[in-house]
Amino acid sequence: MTINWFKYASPASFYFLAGRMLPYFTALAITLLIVGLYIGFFVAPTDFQQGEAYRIIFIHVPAAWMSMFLYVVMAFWAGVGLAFNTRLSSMVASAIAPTGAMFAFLALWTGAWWGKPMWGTWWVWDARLTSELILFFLYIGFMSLQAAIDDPKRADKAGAVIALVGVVNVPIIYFSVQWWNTLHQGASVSLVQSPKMATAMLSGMLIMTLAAWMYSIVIILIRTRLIILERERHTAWVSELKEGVLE
Amino acid sequence: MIWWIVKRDLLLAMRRRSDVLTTLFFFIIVVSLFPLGVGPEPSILRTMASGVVWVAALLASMLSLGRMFSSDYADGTLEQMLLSPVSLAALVTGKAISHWLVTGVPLVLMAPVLGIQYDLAGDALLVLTLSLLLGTPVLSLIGAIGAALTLGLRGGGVLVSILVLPLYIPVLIFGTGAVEASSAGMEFGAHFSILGALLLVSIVFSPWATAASLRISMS
Amino acid sequence: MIWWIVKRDLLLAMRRRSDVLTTLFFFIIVVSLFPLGVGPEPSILRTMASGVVWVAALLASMLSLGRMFSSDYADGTLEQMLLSPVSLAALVTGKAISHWLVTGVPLVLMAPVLGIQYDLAGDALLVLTLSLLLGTPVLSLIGAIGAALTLGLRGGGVLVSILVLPLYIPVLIFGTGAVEASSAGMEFGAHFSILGALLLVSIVFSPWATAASLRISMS
Amino acid sequence: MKWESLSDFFAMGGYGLYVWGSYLVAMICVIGEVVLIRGRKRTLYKHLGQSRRSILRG
Amino acid sequence: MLTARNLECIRGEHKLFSNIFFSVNPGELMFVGGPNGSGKTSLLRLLCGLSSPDSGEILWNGMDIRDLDGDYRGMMTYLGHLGGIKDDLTALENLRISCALADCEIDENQAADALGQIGLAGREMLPAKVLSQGQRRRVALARLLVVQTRLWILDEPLTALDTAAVKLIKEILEHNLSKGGMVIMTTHQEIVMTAAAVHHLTLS
Amino acid sequence: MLTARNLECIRGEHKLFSNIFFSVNPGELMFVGGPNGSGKTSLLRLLCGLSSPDSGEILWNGMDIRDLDGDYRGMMTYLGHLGGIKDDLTALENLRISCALADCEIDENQAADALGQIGLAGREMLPAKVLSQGQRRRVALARLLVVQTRLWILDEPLTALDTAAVKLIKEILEHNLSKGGMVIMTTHQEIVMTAAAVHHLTLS
Ligand code: HEM
Ligand SMILES: Nc1ncnc2c1ncn2[C@@H]1O[C@H](COP(=O)(O)OP(=O)(O)OP(=O)(O)O)[C@@H](O)[C@H]1O
Ligand SMILES: Nc1ncnc2c1ncn2[C@@H]1O[C@H](COP(=O)(O)OP(=O)(O)OP(=O)(O)O)[C@@H](O)[C@H]1O
Ligand SMILES: [Mg+2]
Ligand SMILES: [Mg+2]
Repeated sequence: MTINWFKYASPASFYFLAGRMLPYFTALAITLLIVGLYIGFFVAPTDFQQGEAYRIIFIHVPAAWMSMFLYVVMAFWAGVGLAFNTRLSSMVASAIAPTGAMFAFLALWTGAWWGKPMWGTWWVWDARLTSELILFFLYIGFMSLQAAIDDPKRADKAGAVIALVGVVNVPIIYFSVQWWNTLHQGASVSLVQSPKMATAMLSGMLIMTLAAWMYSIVIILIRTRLIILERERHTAWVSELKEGVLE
Repeated sequence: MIWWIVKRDLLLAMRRRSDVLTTLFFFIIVVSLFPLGVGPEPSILRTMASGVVWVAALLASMLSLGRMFSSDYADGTLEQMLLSPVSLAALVTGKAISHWLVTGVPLVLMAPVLGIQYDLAGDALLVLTLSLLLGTPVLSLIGAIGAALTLGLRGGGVLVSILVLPLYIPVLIFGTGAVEASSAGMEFGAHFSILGALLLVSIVFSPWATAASLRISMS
Repeated sequence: MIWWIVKRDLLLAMRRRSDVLTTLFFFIIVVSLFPLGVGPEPSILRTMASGVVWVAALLASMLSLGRMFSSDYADGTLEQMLLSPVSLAALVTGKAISHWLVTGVPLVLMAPVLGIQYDLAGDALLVLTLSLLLGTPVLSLIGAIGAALTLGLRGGGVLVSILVLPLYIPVLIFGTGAVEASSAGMEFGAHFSILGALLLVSIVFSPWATAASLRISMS
Repeated sequence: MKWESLSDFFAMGGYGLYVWGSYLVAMICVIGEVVLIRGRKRTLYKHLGQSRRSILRG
Repeated sequence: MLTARNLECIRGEHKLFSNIFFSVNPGELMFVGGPNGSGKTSLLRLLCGLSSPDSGEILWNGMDIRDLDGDYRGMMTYLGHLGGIKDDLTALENLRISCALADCEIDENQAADALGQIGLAGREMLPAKVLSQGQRRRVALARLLVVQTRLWILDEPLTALDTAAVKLIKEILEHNLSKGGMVIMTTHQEIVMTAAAVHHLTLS
Repeated sequence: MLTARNLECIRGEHKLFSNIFFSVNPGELMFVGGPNGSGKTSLLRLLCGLSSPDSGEILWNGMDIRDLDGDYRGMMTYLGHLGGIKDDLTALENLRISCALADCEIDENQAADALGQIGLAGREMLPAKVLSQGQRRRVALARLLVVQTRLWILDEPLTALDTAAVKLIKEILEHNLSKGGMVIMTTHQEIVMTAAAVHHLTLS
């Protein structure tokens, strides 16, 4: 069976396709979340170094990973939108940004609340922490720029330029910060790694990561659908939709 | 009338919700830049903290001064303000108040979080925040004079900083002084009294001076 | 053609001689404010020196970004640039060069003097100046992209800082890194190579990205 | 069951504040995002409804 | 009554004009004419107090306008080349705020009425930056429909307007004149208006 | 030859115009008319490539102007509402630089000549900010005297000009037309010009 991908590249078909996919992803996200949390709180053993505090890992690591992954995805779709003038991909990019920023914030927040009991401080200027902070700023920059532009076409393109420039910079930032840090006498504290992670911990973390992923897909699909409606509200198909039920 | 001006400026700020946020993020980013420049040593950072936060607040407040009158000037609204039968000093007070609401208040609210990045203790955080609360309105009021004087001059954005930064220095010194005194376990009430006095003086004199400067710039 | 643009922008800067001076004064004032905020301890100041000078250079360069295109935009010159048969990337390179000449070069020249205020040794001073010489053009080139993207947006001045400051960070880190390595008696050549590489990359990509951004902003 | 009691669960071996502080904020973020999207949807639908009414009127 | 006595205006090394005498009584209209750069705008700015004459005096009912200060400004409306229109505000907000500045607050309905009258019905909620040149001008001119001032000083009010709008403005000015208002205006376009008296002041 | 086929322009929720077809041949003039806000400026900006039509195409000698890019822009001069005049530069510098931007460098004497012809003799060295509205406009228009382009797209070139200047501009345009140039312009003022053919496009 061949699928006509171009069909789904039109906002209208995507709108309906996404609508049909949503329930499955939602169910998946909720299931994974429950399973992940169950493993995290009731199966995974106590860490012999960090005690129960390590349980923050089940949101911290998924959030940190998602924040980085989503930025690349966002830049990719924004770039596709810029290069091929496909409206849908730009809309997806704009839909990703808030969720990515939310995860970046969560990684920062949970990291800080983990750092306080483990390192005795909310924050250190460590390479990983610093580059996560900068990633958060890049998200904020992307969103502020798009928010400041009224014309959606211009907002898409301008956002794409800054997302692409940012994605080039992320590795540069990451390595520069890492190097900057090692030049000093080693930071007074460093990431405490449990020597060998118990399988329950690892699987909990991975399942929570999958849950975060599914959650991102759900939210991004919903947001993309909203953006599609907002932007296409004068087209015939939205008017038809309006006559029926707004589902 | 003051109310109309405040309302209008807030409306303008809200029209771009990002406006308020951006000043705030500027502040956050500047404060976060310093550790990158200076290095991650916590003990050094702690000594710098109040200085960096205060200097960043100064800069954030100063940078937005440009916007205070320039767009009103460019599109002729200011001309109309000068021609308005209402007292110019009142109009100007309105502008200073809205400037503070849009730029100062968010900084005050954000300061504790940034202090944590520099590993400040709870007490010092509180004093830092209070000193900003007393000091930032002074920045807006003094800044208004500078903004009015440099109106329509090319390079005004930088010129204004030369004019106002020297005037900001007392605020900076007493603001950071309070924090340092409290970190050192000393009495910081005197610093606060002086900040309060600066605030009163600027509330009384700045609208008048700003109105005069505006008239000079526009004639 | 690049030459015409550079000439014109320098002429404009010279028409207001204060323009060049003001960026410089801003830089000087920011650098001099810190000792006021942080206190006069020489050893602490020495550790901070390169960080403070570099952050001040970043801010000074960034603050003048607003002027890069906005006046050309407001009076319609930019429209004419877009309509010019000459390649827009060339025009934009001209603008970035003149921005660097007006804001970057004075900072580079001034840096040694300010370093002395912070009690830096001769070697470190030299490295500081060289790092600025390599780094400031990168700031102008990257900044041009931000300036082009935020053209005509309200609150553009602050918006541009949110966009470009995160991108400036590698320059800041390697710039200050070089100075600190040299103070610590270590090899700093690698830092310079990386700054050079950043410069090359931005020379190649920035005009293109800036031109694209201008077309986006103007359409 | 690895927890002795509910209060034991909430204490998290003395790290309750930090663990729950993290999870609570995570929850707020997720709920916040959902609520924001709901709000956006509602305003959009209101807008759409309005424009349909204005078409009917006009 | 607005009276000018022996006005002189020097800009750089050019004497733009000197020995200007005139007076404008209630119901009267004065056209200020002359080629580009002859000093029309400069004269109007003197008359409304935005700058001061190099010699001579400007009297409102016999009193110097500089002494009257706020009282004079409460009596007068000036519209210059620049409209005082904010790009980011909607037409409606622009009008309400510019009226509030002139100390004549109006509510949304009044503002919408005025905009409708001046031909901007349906555009009230658009931000000024997307309006066309002529529409921006209309937003600025809409103020004339709501202010209660007697003396109007208008610098090229008709630029960028289409013929329908020119006609409309003409009617608005004539209405003000018929109520005993005074109008001083410049324009490069020919326009005929009825007034108690029409003065022509030509600078050269 | 400039040809527009089936142009459509949508701004916000308004369709400004659609189904616009025309072509302008060498020596021909086209007036774009219509009330305020009817889309004249928007149309001219499409024609010079500053924005893109929502549908339809614009051809220069049969080729899409977007494909021609720099080649088309080298052939065309656009003057909009904004003059591109820098307040801080003198009239002379302004003219020289705006010409250089259009890739047609001129020296001081040529620039001074052009300014003299357009009625700014003696003001060449004044910074633009002290010039009157009409004088600034003249500085912008002086470019037409020196550029070598064939297609001129002018948005209300006559605003703020006095009658002498209007006549002058008319002659400049007619001279270009007689050489086989093309002119597309908007104006709210009545003006009669001779050309190989005069088209009127009225938007509404
Ligand atoms: C504000 C503070 C923190 C931030 C911004 C932060 C950021 C990050 C980021 C970006 C990652 C993903 C990095 C990668 O996979 O390469 C990560 C992973 C991780 N973080 Fe944090 N972190 C913070 C605090 C902490 C603390 C306090 C701990 C533990 C004591 C911690 C433990 C971990 C662990 C175990 C991983 C997973 C590493 C792996 O398996 O790759 N983090 N964090
Ligand atoms: N500093 C100066 N040096 C020399 N001339 C000056 C200076 N400032 C202004 N001028 C001249 O003063 C005149 C100002 O004219 P003004 O703006 O009043 O003219 P206007 O009659 O309104 O013209 P327009 O019809 O073009 O609007 C101009 O001719 C200008 O060149
Ligand atoms: N975002 C938008 N939403 C709604 N309407 C818009 C938007 N942008 C532009 N418009 C409308 O498009 C039109 C643009 O007109 P344009 O500037 O082309 O007019 P014009 O014919 O040049 O008028 P004028 O004679 O006043 O110069 C205006 O009517 C304006 O209100
Ligand atoms: Mg004039
Ligand atoms: Mg127009």
